[in-house]
Amino acid sequence: MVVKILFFGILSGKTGTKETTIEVSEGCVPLSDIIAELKTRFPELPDGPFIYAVNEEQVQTSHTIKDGDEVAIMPPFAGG
Amino acid sequence: MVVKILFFGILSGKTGTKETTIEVSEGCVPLSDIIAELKTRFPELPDGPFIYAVNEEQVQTSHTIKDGDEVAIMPPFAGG
Amino acid sequence: MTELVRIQEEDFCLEDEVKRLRAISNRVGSIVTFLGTARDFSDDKDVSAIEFEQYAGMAKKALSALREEANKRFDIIETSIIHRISTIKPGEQIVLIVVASEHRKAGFAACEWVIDTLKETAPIWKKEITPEGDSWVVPHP
Amino acid sequence: MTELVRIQEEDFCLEDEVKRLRAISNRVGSIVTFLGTARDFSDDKDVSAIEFEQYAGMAKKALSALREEANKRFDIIETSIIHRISTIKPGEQIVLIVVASEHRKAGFAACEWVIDTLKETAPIWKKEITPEGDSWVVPHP
Repeated sequence: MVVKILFFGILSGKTGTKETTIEVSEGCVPLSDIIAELKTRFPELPDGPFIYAVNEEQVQTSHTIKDGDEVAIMPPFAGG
Repeated sequence: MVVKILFFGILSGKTGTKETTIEVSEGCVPLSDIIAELKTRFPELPDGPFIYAVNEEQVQTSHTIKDGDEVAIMPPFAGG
Repeated sequence: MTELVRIQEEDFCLEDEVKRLRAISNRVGSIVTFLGTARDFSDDKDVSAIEFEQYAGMAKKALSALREEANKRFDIIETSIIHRISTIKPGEQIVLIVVASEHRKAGFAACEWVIDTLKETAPIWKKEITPEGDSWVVPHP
Repeated sequence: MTELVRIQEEDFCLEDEVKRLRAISNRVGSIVTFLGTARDFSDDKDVSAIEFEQYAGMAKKALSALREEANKRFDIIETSIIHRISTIKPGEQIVLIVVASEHRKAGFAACEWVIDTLKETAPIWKKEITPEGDSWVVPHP
């Protein structure tokens, strides 16, 4: 399956990209597996803390990711 | 001595006047004496609670009143 | 320059008052305002207008003291206070407090303190004009 | 009709936003506003501008949820929330919360809750542009 990844704030600066895609052979994996894969692909990614969203809804790392999902990796919010 | 008296809010309605003067024979009396005199002159004056000011400064009933003072008898404030 | 503390018959403009405080310093990061407006209904009565009375000299002094005390007591930059004294119809503006500060927490605390304390310390009274007659407002404890 | 929750590049007008909420009901007796503006100085650094980034779809949803939750959680009439996303210079407006209520206590509580919770739940980030370079702002705990 293919998953779209979005990086925000300082994270897109560290990884050098705002958006990428990841392919995994399984049809369903926990978000934690996707994060592990991203840390391999982007060693510059800091250790967190991160906030995660799937299809614009905030989730925990145990959330199951499916084909076509949009996964956002976000640093702590700093609006206002 | 002569003292100027101001009534505010509901009190001027009750006494029928916004302003009056009181003459007392002594040169200096506590505000409580002035209030007693006002209650005699204006039996319609309710029992309070009142707030008192002399020359635009809030005072207690023990405050000494002198010739020419402006004494305000005020119901609880209700601004804003 | 327009004064930061005013008691006036005429209406005021929120935008102008806020701009004036913002212009004081580029350190301003927070503006908290409280605007009190006249409601058409109070304590189960329809209200067609509110009439305000003040003890003029003392009321102005009370509001000025309030501004100074707020600026001293809270970590804020400046406070402005405007209270209208006239016959005010439902929906119209009565009172405005504007507090400029670096950070919002002190701004909220100061703004709420100013309006709470104004009601306790400013010699101002209001009479509600209703279809059943006029009545002076007794403050809630 | 202009939306009560907006994320936009262009500036906004405090007076217009307040008027809109006041017009909702003659029961409005209190309008509390919080206006956040850009300071020229932050954590010992001069700041020449602030750049905002959002996760567009999610940020809009977060602010809409915040308005609904405020209207439910507090005894208020209506809330509006506007956040700018663009390059903002010192002294310029960033964010505005307006809360209309019958009584002021609920209005102050709701307005402060909305801006506090916005900072925790809205996917928005800011980068400070300083003479020494740019740096993403790490929120204070």
